[in-house]
Amino acid sequence: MHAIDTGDTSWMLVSTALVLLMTIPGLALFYAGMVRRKNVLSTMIQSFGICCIVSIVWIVLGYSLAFTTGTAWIGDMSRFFLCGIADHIHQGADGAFTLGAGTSAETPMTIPESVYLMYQMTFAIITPALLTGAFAGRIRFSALCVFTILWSLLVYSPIAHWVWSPLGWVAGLGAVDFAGGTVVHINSGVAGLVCAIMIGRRYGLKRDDMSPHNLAYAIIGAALLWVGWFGFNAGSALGANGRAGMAMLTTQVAAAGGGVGWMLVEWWRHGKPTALGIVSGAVAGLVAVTPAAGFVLPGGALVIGLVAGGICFYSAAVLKNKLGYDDSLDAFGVHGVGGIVGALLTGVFAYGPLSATASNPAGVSGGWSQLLRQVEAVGVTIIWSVLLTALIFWVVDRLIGMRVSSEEEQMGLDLTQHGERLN
Amino acid sequence: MHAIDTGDTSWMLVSTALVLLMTIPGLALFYAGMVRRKNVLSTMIQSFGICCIVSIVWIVLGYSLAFTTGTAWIGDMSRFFLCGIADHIHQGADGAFTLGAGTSAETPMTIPESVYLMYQMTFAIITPALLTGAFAGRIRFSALCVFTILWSLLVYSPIAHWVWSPLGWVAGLGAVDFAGGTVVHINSGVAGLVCAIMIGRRYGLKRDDMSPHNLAYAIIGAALLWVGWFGFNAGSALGANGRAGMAMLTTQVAAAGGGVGWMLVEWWRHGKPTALGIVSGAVAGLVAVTPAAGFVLPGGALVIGLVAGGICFYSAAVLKNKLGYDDSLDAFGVHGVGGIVGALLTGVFAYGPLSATASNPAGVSGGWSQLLRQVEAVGVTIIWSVLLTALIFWVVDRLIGMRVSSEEEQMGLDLTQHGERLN
Amino acid sequence: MHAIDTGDTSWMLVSTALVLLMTIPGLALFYAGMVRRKNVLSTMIQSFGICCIVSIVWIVLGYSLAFTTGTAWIGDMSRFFLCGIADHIHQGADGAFTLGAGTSAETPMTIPESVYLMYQMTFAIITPALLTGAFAGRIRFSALCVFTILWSLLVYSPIAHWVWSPLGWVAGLGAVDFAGGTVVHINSGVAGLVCAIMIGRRYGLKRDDMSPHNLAYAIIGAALLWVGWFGFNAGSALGANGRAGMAMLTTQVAAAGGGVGWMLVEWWRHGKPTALGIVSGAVAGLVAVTPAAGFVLPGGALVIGLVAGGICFYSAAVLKNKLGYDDSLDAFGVHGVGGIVGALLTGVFAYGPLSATASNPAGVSGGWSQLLRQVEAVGVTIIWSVLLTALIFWVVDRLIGMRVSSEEEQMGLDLTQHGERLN
Amino acid sequence: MGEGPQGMKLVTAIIKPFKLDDVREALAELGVHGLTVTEVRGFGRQKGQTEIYRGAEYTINFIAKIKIETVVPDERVPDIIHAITEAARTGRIGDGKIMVANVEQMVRIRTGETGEGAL
Amino acid sequence: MGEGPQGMKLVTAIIKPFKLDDVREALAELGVHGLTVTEVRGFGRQKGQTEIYRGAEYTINFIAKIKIETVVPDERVPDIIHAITEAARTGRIGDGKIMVANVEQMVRIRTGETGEGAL
Amino acid sequence: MGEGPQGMKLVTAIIKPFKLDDVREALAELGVHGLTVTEVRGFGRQKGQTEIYRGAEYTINFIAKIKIETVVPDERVPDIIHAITEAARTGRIGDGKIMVANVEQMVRIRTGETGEGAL
Ligand SMILES: Nc1ncnc2c1ncn2[C@@H]1O[C@H](COP(=O)(O)OP(=O)(O)O)[C@@H](O)[C@H]1O
Ligand SMILES: Nc1ncnc2c1ncn2[C@@H]1O[C@H](COP(=O)(O)OP(=O)(O)O)[C@@H](O)[C@H]1O
Ligand SMILES: Nc1ncnc2c1ncn2[C@@H]1O[C@H](COP(=O)(O)OP(=O)(O)O)[C@@H](O)[C@H]1O
Repeated sequence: MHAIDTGDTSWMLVSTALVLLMTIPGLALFYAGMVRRKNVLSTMIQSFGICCIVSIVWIVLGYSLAFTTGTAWIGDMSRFFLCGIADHIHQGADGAFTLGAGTSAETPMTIPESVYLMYQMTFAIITPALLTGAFAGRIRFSALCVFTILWSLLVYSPIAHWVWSPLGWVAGLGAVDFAGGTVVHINSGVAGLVCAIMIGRRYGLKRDDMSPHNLAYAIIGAALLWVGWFGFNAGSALGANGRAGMAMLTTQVAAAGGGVGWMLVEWWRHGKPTALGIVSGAVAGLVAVTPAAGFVLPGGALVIGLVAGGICFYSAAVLKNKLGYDDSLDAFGVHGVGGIVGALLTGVFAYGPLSATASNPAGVSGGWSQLLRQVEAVGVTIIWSVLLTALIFWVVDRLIGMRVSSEEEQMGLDLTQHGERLN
Repeated sequence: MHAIDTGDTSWMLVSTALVLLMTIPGLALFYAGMVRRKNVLSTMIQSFGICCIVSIVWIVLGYSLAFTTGTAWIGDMSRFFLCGIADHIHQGADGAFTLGAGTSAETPMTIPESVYLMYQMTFAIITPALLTGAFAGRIRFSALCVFTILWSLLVYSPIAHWVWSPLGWVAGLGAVDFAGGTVVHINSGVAGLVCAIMIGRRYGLKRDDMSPHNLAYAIIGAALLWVGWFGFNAGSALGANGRAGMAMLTTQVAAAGGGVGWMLVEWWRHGKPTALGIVSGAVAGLVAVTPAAGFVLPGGALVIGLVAGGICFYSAAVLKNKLGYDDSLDAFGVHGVGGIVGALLTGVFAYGPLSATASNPAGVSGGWSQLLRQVEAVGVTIIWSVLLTALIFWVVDRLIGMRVSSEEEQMGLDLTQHGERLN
Repeated sequence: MHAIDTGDTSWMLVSTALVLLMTIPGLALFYAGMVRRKNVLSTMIQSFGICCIVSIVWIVLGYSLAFTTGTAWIGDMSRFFLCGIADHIHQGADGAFTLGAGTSAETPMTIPESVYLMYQMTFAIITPALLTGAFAGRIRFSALCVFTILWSLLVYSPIAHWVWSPLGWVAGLGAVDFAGGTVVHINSGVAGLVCAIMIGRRYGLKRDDMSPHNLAYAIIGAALLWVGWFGFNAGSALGANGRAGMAMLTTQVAAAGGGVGWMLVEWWRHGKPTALGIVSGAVAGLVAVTPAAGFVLPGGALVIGLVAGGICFYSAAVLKNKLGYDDSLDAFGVHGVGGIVGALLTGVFAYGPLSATASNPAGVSGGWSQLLRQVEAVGVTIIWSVLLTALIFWVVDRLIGMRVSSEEEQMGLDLTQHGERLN
Repeated sequence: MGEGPQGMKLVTAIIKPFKLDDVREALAELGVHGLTVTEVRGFGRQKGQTEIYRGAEYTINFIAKIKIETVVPDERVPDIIHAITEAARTGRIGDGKIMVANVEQMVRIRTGETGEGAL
Repeated sequence: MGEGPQGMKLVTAIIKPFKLDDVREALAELGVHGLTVTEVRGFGRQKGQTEIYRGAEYTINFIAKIKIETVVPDERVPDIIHAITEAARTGRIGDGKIMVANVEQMVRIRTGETGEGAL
Repeated sequence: MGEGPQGMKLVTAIIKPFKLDDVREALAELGVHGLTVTEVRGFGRQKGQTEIYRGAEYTINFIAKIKIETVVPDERVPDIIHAITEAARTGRIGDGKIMVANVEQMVRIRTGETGEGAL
């Protein structure tokens, strides 16, 4: 077992903290700022509660399913309840982890396994938390807890294994996903769409004033998402190296591009750029650059950001209204669509030397063939996510009921689900 | 003097920032969210003001008392006003620090002394800030300033020396405290209890509506505490190493366990899990894992979290009401009780190989004898903290008066102590 | 090309995140908390929008102008659109960057160029964002966008080149500026003063109640500025080394000194220390220590903080009223004045061994001659900033109109510039 | 003074907040052109739910309500009472009250019109 | 219209905010079953304290007050005025006012009851 | 009951928020010593601007207004209406309304004074 690198380990510890910051309080604020006053606390505590629940699910089973060697389809149970995690610790020091150790595709790292699994845990946390935007304001809290456990194990962990395990079958297709465009964003976005459709529209939609209660929260939340995304993307380099540097740079540029893109479209279409629009665009840019961050150059990232900002404006502002589903906070409109845009453009803008590794010295370069592979990976993710999410939703709805009663919805989730209120 | 390690130094610089983030704005928000509207600003500025004051106290005297070699009871004055801190700096580069240099128990590090003392400063800041939760809504600001200076020098620094200096007499008892369960949490919690009793109950308690003004702030604050706690606990490994990785992992798991623990008890007892309950439970889990973080495995951490979440529910929600003191924001109920739970369970779950060092190759393992040592350390901390806190409170109360007048209390501290108000 | 150091790179990645955190959400909150309810969102989105815009400006042209070799006056265009930034990347790894490579004054680093340019980008972002405090509540958003682009290219980039490029002519004068006292704070503060005068006073000043809408936001913002400032100052050591450690320590001490300084003056003058005063003082201390952070000892930092806290109280609270300009949120009063205080006191307290380098083994020591050099640098910055800012303001005012109509101002910028409102 | 030919009444209704949109629509259908809404808190037979924060019980004596005020011509009062009653009723305790009081004069600030012309 | 046998009055009290609980209790003891509370700001003889933010002085012209409105039968008015006066008085400037006005009709939305039965 | 020698009226004005300071000053010049201000939302001829959040249009039916209430002696009413009308007028739709109603009794809580002495 080789030694860890303290610099790389330092950066991955920080990246873990940054990705956690994205969910709590980042996403909690981003979402809570967009709901009505009566749902502010419940919206925040959904992200927080998911953070608690998934942490436990992850150490018990989720990590084993996703990242132990196993087969191309799913991990084995060798890290059930993290057994064996401390085997190599000697006087507080740990050796470096190798993903898929012993297989032909093993990926040696320079950080301990404890750090790798903690970092991955934060990804497992944010994915179902993103999803909650789709059914904001009408979900029963108890049902959400059960749904989250099942969804994490049956949807998130398998897809993570397929895409990120060196043995995973989607990875084998040749598609690339730097930091989770498919696993996190498309996955949660598409699952959100399914949930939004199955749970139905909010009571009073199109009639009542459902304007956001406190956009200041949404802006703070978006800002923390942005900052935390450095951990998400530059952290996915798994070390403090040149790829991390480029990933941070492309992340910044795409976020900026997304903000400017949405702003310009809105200015042109509605005569005014809104604050919510600018921050939504930045988030869309961040989503879209996620699969691309370590593989593209800053110029490509700028294009990805601008395009994502523009397209997500349409999906959130136009498409949703046309199709009539109520994806309340645009989990699909921003994360699903933005993720798809990014995954595909990664296949266009990928720059070989950046993505090259010892085992693949040419790296991945943009072009038709890579684009096709990206389409495949996106398709696979969507199919699995749609089917399993629908199934889980159906089961939990039968067992507990996913949606609160109409009167509870009108009184607000804060009061009815938690017995609390903003003063 | 040996060279520093840049990776370790990097992580410790970050950890310092993270622990500062816990106090401002983390704790400031956590506490401010639970008070009434008229006390929001004053509650926040108490944490902020303490941050300013203790920073100065620390460099003038506090650090010297706590971390210079001195005797088993107290440091000497050799770093008064940090004199000599730059002696080893050469062209901007500094050597690595050795705690207790020259003694038989010297602890060599891989970071400069400036970083070590800054990191420790953030601990010295948060401890009196935590205490303010006990007398929220009725303390005079001027008295708080004076109290803080005295308390930091007479309570915090001595206990820190006893427990963390390699020569300290409590350390010599064989008790272990990874990141400050006794020094920070039990200490501030118990001192808070003393203050709550001595200052008396809030005007109108049990009659007026004292429900929290803005729980959204409390949730954000708890989230920032959680993120910052990575610096607190994983930073206490003093480097970016395997122990830091495990400490971050156990911290996360215990926080999650605490949140789930409190939630379940509340669900069962009151029929609804509250947002405030879930975040309080997470904080309780974080408190409890603090002494244990680098010494226990994830499974042990989960138990510590769940137990702390459940017990702190009882201490904050049941015990306090029964005994009738007004520990307004549960400084004792969460930090005191959670700290005691954690310190004792550390003696149960400690895992030898994790805590082993070159000088103690067997490490500390859980069991009856270790549990006894933990009880001793907890007892010593409580006794000193109670006696000295009571003395300091009494003196300052004589000199300045700790409590505002009843009319000032009813008008609110924002207006009467600072001439400001939330609009 | 030599190899990067992972520890240094890790710290610089983090520092970048921390400085971004200063602007969004730190500064956004700090400023938004001080305006009236009707301008909260617009104030926040100004910082956020500037973050988007300057990111793009920086990669297109700004970075080239500031940090490529060029002449003593301005960089060349060799990094236009960051072309060539990935030239040295091999299998995702990058070599270490040398600033001014090939010249006699070249400055070798231990981090990749991508990281250096991202870090510098965050400085380029915060500088125009700070400036917005001067014309809060009456600026047209479209005009602000155009103004920002021009100002970044014509004011920020040139001054950054003069002071920080090893070939820059101001650097050649022998003045030192550790982390941006002149380039960032004096520059934005003075430009803010020019804008405040040219745009005129707010409608209803001295008659209407313009008291801050939500000082809780201002306190949170100040706290995040403080935490983020560790990246700003300790990050300016460009590595995780002894200088970074000392810079973090002096930053903390000066912030604390500033908070206490302002608090004491206010207590003495108005009988009460305000929350806004304490946090403003801390920010003033942070501003003032910026040029000094890596060059002075903690004692000097404490004096710098205390003095800055006191003087900025006078400039914001007394001087502004006397002179009658409406620098609404004291961009000049805190950043301009604080920056000048700090730049001059750097010339007093600089300690040779700290600032020594291989090429300048004696380092810079405080004294009359150094003070004079500091005065020169401050003077040069002020002159350029005043002249060019006035010119840009005038041009944009002609083209678009910098100020909203009186009715728009009375209705508030949220509604009139963005069509949104806080609920 | 008093009730001349153009007598006007102030109708004040205290209702449950989520009924606001229903009531506004019902009144608009009756041709009521203006009304003013205030967020109030009510104390009455309906008791607030007990909220528990960290085990401390707070009986919330005051429940969020909406007050609607509209000035209308004398003769419209019965219709309006009827319309509000229909739209705001849930049949459960706490549905609220309607009060009628006399208004002696009404002025439209913009034009200076008075009486019913000001409505 | 007008004052029939079941005459009712609207008693409105503007008080200091921290006196709300005292006044509510005093009224409850008198058997007043319902009241409606509004957060208002008052301008009167009591001047707001001057607040100083970064040296800028703001005279706060408007001071936070609470408005209590309760409709009661004619004959209860004197008692109620007395009770409010007692409970809300601090003896210092700014204690507030009580106003009485006539209410012509009152309806309970839930049941449609009118007059005193609606109280 | 009714209008005795010391008849008082409650003048209520609904105005645009940014006119509050102007109206307060105008009334102070007339010697009005006290008034009470409430933040309300108005529905009337002036339609709210349509706000668009992420493409979803919300017609804001209710527009922020300020309600000013002041009790004054009978004979001051015309002057006061005039002063408010002047100060609050912008000439554009939505300037608001003034209503006058009768007040039967007024008490100053601090002293127990009644009638005009309580103003
Ligand atoms: N006498 C009263 N005067 C003024 N407001 C009242 C009065 N009684 C009730 N209200 C208001 O009406 C609301 C509903 O009254 P409540 O007694 O709870 O139920 P209900 O309307 O079904 O009788 C109260 O919350 C309060 O705001
Ligand atoms: N003429 C009035 N009309 C309406 N409200 C008034 C009037 N005078 C005073 N008030 C209200 O009563 C409050 C207290 O009045 P103030 O003159 O300050 O003291 P006091 O009640 O002791 O005479 C004011 O803040 C205002 O809300
Ligand atoms: N009949 C009414 N009763 C009570 N308030 C009214 C009435 N009509 C209008 N208002 C109030 O006056 C405000 C302005 O009225 P509006 O019809 O918009 O314009 P204008 O005052 O120019 O006629 C409304 O927003 C509402 O608050």
